[in-house]
Amino acid sequence: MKNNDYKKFYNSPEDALEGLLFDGMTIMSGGFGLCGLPENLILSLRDSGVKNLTVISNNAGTEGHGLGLLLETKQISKAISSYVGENKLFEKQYLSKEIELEFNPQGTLAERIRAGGAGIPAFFTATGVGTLVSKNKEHKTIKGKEYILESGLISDLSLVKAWKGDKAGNLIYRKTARNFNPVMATAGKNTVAEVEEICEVGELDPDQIHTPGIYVKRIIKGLNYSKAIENLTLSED
Amino acid sequence: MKNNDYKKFYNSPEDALEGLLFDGMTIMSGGFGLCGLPENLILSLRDSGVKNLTVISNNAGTEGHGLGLLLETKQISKAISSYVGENKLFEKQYLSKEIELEFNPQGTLAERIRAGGAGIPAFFTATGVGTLVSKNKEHKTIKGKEYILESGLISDLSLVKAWKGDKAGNLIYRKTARNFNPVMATAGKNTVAEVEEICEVGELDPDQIHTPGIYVKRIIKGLNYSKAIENLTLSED
Amino acid sequence: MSWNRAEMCKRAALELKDGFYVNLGIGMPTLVANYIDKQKNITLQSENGMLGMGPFPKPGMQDPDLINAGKQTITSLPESSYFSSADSFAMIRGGHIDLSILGAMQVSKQGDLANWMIPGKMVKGMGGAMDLVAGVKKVLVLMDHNAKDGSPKIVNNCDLPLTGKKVVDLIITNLGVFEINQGVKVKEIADNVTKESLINKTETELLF
Amino acid sequence: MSWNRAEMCKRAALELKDGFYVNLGIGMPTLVANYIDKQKNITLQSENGMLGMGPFPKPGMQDPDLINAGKQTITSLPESSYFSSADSFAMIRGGHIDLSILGAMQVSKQGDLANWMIPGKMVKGMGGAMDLVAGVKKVLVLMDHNAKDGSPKIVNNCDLPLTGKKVVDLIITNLGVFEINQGVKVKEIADNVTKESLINKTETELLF
Repeated sequence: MKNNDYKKFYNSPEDALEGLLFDGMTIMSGGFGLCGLPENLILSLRDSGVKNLTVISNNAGTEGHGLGLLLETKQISKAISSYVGENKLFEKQYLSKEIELEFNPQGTLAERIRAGGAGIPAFFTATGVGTLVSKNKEHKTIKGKEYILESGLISDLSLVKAWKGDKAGNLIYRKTARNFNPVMATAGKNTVAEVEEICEVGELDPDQIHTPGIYVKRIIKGLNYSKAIENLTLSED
Repeated sequence: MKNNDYKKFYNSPEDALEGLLFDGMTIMSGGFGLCGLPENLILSLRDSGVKNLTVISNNAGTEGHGLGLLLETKQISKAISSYVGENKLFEKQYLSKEIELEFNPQGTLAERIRAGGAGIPAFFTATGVGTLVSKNKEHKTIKGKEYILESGLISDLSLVKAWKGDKAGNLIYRKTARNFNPVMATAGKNTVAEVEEICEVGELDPDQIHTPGIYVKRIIKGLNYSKAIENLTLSED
Repeated sequence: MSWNRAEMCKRAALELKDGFYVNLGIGMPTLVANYIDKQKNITLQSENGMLGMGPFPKPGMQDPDLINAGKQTITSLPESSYFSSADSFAMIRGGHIDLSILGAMQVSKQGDLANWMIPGKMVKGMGGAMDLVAGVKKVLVLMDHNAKDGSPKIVNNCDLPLTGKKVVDLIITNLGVFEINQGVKVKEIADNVTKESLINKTETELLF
Repeated sequence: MSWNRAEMCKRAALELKDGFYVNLGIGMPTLVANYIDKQKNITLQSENGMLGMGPFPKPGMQDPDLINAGKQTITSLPESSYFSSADSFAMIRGGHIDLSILGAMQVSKQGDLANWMIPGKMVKGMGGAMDLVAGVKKVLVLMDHNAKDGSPKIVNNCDLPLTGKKVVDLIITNLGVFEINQGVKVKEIADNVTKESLINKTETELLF
């Protein structure tokens, strides 16, 4: 039989990030709001002290959660996001020009990341035509409709969170905690994943794997998930 | 509770294609080789007598299987494929100019279909640069590398085959029979699916659905799958 | 007199046809879900990666892995499916969603929409709004007819930065229903609202 | 004397490094799988939508839903995963596959590859070859040094239509191993092959 040691399983987030960090790097971080965040890896990223980061993430976390942790330590110098409404600290650092901000429409952001991972340097989309987003971008009329050219995005390091993963790096996500994680996994020069349940190779159904192991360089079992709820809304019945 | 009758489940392939066919239309047909073919729908398409079809499919079937059936009846006037090597009848009709043929690199074909379904009219790719494929296509140098512009593809009707499906149109594929089926499902103005097992709504795990029901207009349970093997290869041990 | 929020949502819900796949924006549009006719088969999409969105959970049944685009806890339904953000916006951009209902700051007579930023104020981001208006088959704006200071929100030209150009199909306000079709056409007027007051409260010309 | 097919495949297998994800083309490249060092962790990709391709099935164990890109029946392994053709070529185009081994009709000194059509003959199609050579990190050509009529296949310029331009990194033939690096550099010569005969059988200049 073939050698099945993928050398991808690490014992701690610190070990998993070892050698992959440098000042000024670009990091993608999965999650939507506080849902599906790589909590352990973000904590470890904070503790590493790496700085001057460009962070690509749909949101900027909240105070005390997600990327909010890296704002407190002023490790982020630029953010590429679609919505940062829930973070006062972000607002403060933005207004004081400590942070540069690039807003992308959420679907354009997701597709730019997908394109980056798929080797597509640029694609046309109707999203943002006639708005500030289209400024300085190439326009093209195709079959009578106007589009703008958007570029693919890649990262030096992508941090993703899945529900289950095996030691070959295969990942399965749960419910809406999937969100940006699978595309970010494809778009990292290196991708590190954290999972709630680590499995032996062969335990996952190959038809159900959302992220094939090829995209995951290192994997850890995450601990102590806070899984904070940003907006608890209950039925009144 | 909400109304859960999606009105998508049809009793036969004939019923499922009723009203969706017209001469000169463009049809996408899933499958790779003879694997994952919408066998029942192709038979019904043949029997409908609709003609002058443009067919987008990775391969052209073999004699007696897949799109080979539509070649016998001369219903296809143009094919967009990546490889048609296994079909002598195709060769004959091509050489006698009865069929027009457009070859696409397999990955470009898959991505053009994905783009069509995703509302992306065109994208840049390095595939085919410096080859016949790049002829008359827009070239662009991005970060020092040359790319060509490829357009999105959509169909009037996509025929796909899945393993399991529910009456809301949600689909799950099996092993490598998945291939082109999921992207073609997204790129049809109408998509009809056939499945080996039809389920009631709620029987499929929502984390494991490959094609969400929104992409499937009609669904049938297929019968008498031949599932021919094109190249039976066995281990010698 | 005019329609209250419940009446506005009820009127908007009538635009949801049997078999529709619908995306409801954050805020008042989310409330439209409460008024959907149970005889109709309507599937709600949430752009963070879900089709078949169910109601808010009962106390204790919330799941942090299951939220909508407004980050609210929600539930699933038997027909639900989950997918990535890229797949979700492929669905939106590809024109597979029948209807999107969004709020607005301004809508122009050409159907231009402004709903994401006010110059000089902190910008929170456009989220998925630009993708929705560019991709969804039909865009319905649900908003108060006038801003808090009384200024009209249906205007000749938006002076706020746009979310999309020529994207709005229908507007429902507390004063009526308006179709964008070579100008702003009045389809319905709310109870006890006069034609004259409607004209006074609208910047652009209304076609009756 | 020169290497036979088994020896060529064995030599090619040495290029598969521990941890590599590899795509093997149809024909002789497929046979390289038989010579992979079991001490190494190598994962084979099949472009029709599979990672972790296993050996051919034992009689009676074939599954029509499980084939490779050559339409041969295959098996899965514990680490296998399946995905769509679009996702498969996203993986290939995105540069995630470490090595692809392909056959060839001609390779030029610049690394241009011709392996999909002969003008005047029926064209079967390029399949996934153009995508593989454009996307995979390293491209290895495995072919006979000369065509059946004796004509050289390592040439100054390909006269057959190209599959890709400047895409080949390494060539393994029955006569040796050649690196494309500002010309064709001889890395190894097969047993009992003379430098002179190698030069005679190659159109382009060889760098020793």
